[in-house]
Amino acid sequence: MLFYFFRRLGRALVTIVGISVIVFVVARLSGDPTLQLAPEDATPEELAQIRSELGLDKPIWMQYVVFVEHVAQGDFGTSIRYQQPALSLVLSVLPATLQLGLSAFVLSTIVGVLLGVVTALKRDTWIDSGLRGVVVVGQAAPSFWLGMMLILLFSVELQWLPSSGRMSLAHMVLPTMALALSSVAVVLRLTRSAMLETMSADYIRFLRSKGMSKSLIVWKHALRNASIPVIAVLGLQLSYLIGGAVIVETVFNWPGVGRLMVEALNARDFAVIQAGALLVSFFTVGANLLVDLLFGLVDPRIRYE
Amino acid sequence: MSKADAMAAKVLPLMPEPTPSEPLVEVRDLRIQLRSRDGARLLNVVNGVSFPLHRGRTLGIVGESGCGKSTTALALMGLLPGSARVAGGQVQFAGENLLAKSEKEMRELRGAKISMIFQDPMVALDPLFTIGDQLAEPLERHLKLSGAALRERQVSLLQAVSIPSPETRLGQYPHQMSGGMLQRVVGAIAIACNPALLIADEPTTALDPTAQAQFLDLLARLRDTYQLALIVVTHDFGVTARLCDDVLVMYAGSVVERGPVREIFDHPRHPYTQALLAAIPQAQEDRQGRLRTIEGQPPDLARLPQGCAFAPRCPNVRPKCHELPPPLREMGDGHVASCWRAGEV
Amino acid sequence: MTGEIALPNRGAAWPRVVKWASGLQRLPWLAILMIAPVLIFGVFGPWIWPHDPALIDLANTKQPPAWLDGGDWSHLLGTDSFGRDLFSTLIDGARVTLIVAVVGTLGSALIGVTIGLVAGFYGGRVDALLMQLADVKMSIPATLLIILLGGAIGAGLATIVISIVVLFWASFARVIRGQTLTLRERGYVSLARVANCSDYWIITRHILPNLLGTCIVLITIQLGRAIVTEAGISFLGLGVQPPDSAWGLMVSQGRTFLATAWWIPAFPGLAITLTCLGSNLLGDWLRDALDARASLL
Amino acid sequence: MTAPLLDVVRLKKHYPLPGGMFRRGPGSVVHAVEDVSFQVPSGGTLGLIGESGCGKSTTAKLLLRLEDVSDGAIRFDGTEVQRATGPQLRAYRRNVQAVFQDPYSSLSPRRRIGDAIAEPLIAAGELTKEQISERVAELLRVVGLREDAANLYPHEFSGGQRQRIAIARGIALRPRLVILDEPVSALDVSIRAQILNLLQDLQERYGLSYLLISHDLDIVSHMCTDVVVMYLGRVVEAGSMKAVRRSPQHPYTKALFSSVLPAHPDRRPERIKLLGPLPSPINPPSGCVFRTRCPHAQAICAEQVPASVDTGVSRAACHFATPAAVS
Repeated sequence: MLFYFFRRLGRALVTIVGISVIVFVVARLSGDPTLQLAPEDATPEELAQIRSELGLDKPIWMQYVVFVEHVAQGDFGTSIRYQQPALSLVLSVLPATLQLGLSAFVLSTIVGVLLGVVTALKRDTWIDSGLRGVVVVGQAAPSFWLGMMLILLFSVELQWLPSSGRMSLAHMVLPTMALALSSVAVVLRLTRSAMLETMSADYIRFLRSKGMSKSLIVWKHALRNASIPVIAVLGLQLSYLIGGAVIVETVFNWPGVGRLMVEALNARDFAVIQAGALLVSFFTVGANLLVDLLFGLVDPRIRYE
Repeated sequence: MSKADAMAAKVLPLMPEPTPSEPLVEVRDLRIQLRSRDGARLLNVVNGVSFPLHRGRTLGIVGESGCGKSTTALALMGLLPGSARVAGGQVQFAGENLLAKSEKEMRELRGAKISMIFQDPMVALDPLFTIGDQLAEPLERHLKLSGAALRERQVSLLQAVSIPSPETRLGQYPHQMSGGMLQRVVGAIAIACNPALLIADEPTTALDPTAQAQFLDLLARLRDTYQLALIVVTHDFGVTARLCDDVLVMYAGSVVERGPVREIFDHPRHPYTQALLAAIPQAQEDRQGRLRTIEGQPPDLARLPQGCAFAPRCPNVRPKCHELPPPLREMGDGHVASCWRAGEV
Repeated sequence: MTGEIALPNRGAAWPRVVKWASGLQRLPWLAILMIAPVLIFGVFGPWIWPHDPALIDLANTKQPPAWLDGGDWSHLLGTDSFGRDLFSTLIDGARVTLIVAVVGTLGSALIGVTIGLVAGFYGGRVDALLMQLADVKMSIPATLLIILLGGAIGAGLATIVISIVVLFWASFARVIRGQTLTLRERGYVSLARVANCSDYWIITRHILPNLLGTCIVLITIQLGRAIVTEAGISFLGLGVQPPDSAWGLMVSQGRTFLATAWWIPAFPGLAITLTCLGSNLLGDWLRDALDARASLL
Repeated sequence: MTAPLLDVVRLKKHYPLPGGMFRRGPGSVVHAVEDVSFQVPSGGTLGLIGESGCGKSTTAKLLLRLEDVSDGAIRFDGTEVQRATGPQLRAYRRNVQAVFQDPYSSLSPRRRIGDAIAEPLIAAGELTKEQISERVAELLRVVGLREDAANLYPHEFSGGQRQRIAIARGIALRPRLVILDEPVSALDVSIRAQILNLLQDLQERYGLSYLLISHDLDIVSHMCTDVVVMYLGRVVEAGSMKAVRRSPQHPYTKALFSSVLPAHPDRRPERIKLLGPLPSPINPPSGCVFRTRCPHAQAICAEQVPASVDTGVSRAACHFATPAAVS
């Protein structure tokens, strides 16, 4: 287990390095930041001055090393727009995004797994086809449009729930729903097919030949086995939901990383974009590592690897 | 009697000797239909199987893939797949017809009075639970054991199937054990509640030769110790020679021949049985000729001929064979065969 | 030598027409019905639209759909804030949507399948490197990657296509790699090696034909996802710019009117949903159909 | 005595254990094949027997050059081929073909039977199209199928028929050696005999040599002139089939043959029981690898690797095998 964990940790570190390279390279693709910083009437000498201050006159790999050094010290650059360290800007809104993303994650996992089991057990009945029908529509709809339609129904027409801001628990309901629905669909479909597969496994037949009750077979044995492929995609789902949160935030005026980044994008405030992308990605990698540990807890074959 | 036997006999008290005249199991004219994959047709996968079985005796059901031998076994357990249904017949077990029982009643019997062992031990156990967990399940459910009594029984069961250091093994997972060892664990689970009938479906096909021989020895020992009625489903006549008292040969869903094992080996009456026996390369003899073969292909249940199902491949076929399916006829000494020419040989 | 063995019966000869008709009945009509509009609109838009989509009519802004009070049948789905016919702009927007989805998906399929095939077939370090790259990609949330790319190369059609390729290649690569790994272990691949066949021969004759079904299913499903992704990119303002039109952009622009003229964002979103739904259903149907065939093989 | 067709000398295959940058220390290798030597006589059939995990299938892969050899030599007709590449490897593979266990995996589901059989002929590039299709038709006839089978797809055939097709393909190039890896294990009893007979017919007709890998002692006894018994990656006994079966010398061989199922209920043999579980090929026991399960193991067995001794019956790697009296 320890061996397995360290191997996963190693992989996660490599992934983090990979992310930093990609973010660095893409940010450099965006062109010369000197022009943005310099006054419009700057002379070539002044430009060169700024450039060497920023380290842009060094070879690209040196720039990367400098970039990593800074990031390691918590220096993600300064926002041109707010004249503040990008890190503190992102950190101030990160909890809001994580709150939205994680609550959608928990909701979609629980609902998806439960409905997946139900549809598998009631295979080919109207419950099965009905639930899958609803969910398949949910999967196809873009989350931001879904969010708008929820606002239209619950805020504009019925006036049950608030449509924007982050003041109370009620504010969370609509954005969480808009975000979670497509993920519910993925988890449901996966759980359903995994359940169907495990229910036809030989060990299930052997359990039946031992006279075990159906509920014990389903909830103790089948579900636990079916959870393995589901756990395998949870990391991906989390990454997807955190990313999705960024868009849904815009619809609900949710004060999170997404809104910050869209504003930064419009203002071409690269330090903020870079910091946001890096921090959220690091968080995803960390969450994936936790999922890997969960794997080890469920599956003894991994524990004893 | 080995040490393991003595140990097992201590924990599992012997059932009272059954009255020898009454068979424990009596299957009468069992018929099973299977919906074809496109759902359009019903195939007769088991076509009138009958046999009696006493406690302490072993019946071998022999045939090639698709002959209906495994389906027959599953029907006895009440574990037919959803696409199959019993179309007729009776399965009398200790005086009751199992086919008339509800799923709930069957659940009380399964694992307690009737148990089953499946082909591949590597996939018969849930990979996520320890051997101990899976061995405890039937004990908790049927015998309501717990605590120290449960533990003691678990250990003695593993000893009964000759698994060394049982205490350690109880805490291990299936992937930590070899196939032969796992099949013995499966055997321990099957006999956990002291059943009267044990059905083994190709129990050694997935095992290596030495593990296979060991497991067959074990089955024979368990049968003798607990006076089990044992049904062994197999494609291999060697298994029946090693283990069985009676043999039932199936072809295309029907019984072609049934009788005491020596009768079947020494005087096979049905040409299919004869050919199967002759097609086995015999390690014991020194023979460098060609093997006898059965020409043609295995039968297609959806396109069975009108008469004898074996007629298209039979070396001594007669016109009559193509017209009417032959009935099972008594050949003496409990030996029956379904061949129009069985009396001639 | 043994005698000749009879060959299998190839099944009763059904009259061709009956077979054709029963095959037709089993097609996924619902899915086809959902996808057909985007294809027809995208290709034949200018011949179909009832009004010029760019025609501004400030006298008739925010006119509701025909079946509501104040609606009128000349504007089936109503008009937008500039009085443009919503149905016509929807038809116009289908073109961009279609181009982007098809080019983006095919591009990512080409790259992803190649990478997956190479990684799965050759294994070893190449495989480890490529799969690590896929891992890195999967760890960066999609929206952030889009924003990064959009920030780097600016808004526009190219951004959408590049984003879709960057986002989608890894899912192709993973699935294809997994299948290639299994196919590589098949007996016929080993036998082909023993028969002195080249890698090129083995890949083209043994691996690719067996991957074709998976590729078709994946492309169909990803096509729907590409349309939703396009909508997201346009929604962030990184897609096509007005006066060009795309469905995602229409939803984004209509957001302001959610309370006053809900149909402006609702219908483009519905179009996106239906198209994506159609491609999902078609993909599922194809998978089942190919699975059924595979189980026969 | 004529030179053997295939001469395998101290063949080794070690697999490193999988692991990333946190690989456990050196020495973590699976000893899949260790010092395996044997010869396939020209025109004869050598049986390679042993239980799962004994390395017999890995040996087949090494001989077919599907896996790289870690050490040792493979000599085919006097030429070393264990590292051959390019034209040398092509020439070797022209003479050595294979038939595998699973007839469902041996044929690509999307290629016609004719194409599958023609594949080795096309790759050899010696025949014209017409010649190839003629040869395919002839091969189909030879294995007992109709010529028009060439236009059908694999799913239209049963397992036994597919194995016939696999055999036709295996002999398409008129190889001198065919490696048969469990060729009938997946087949029903009645079909098994058909295929075994076909293999024997073809051997006589074309003067083929076979290397037959099987766990089924009945089949090996029936088919083979010579036998090699493997255990945990090593050869424990090798000799002529008849002699080894009549009086096996190595305790493992004895146990193996005593586990053969009886051919008649009155002939239930005296069984020799093995102790304990099969050891791991990662940390094989010191000295004799069989000692942990051997009923006769002594102190010396843990200390020294037993040399292969000529017992007069066979060559057995056991400290207690009695050498043949020098005549």
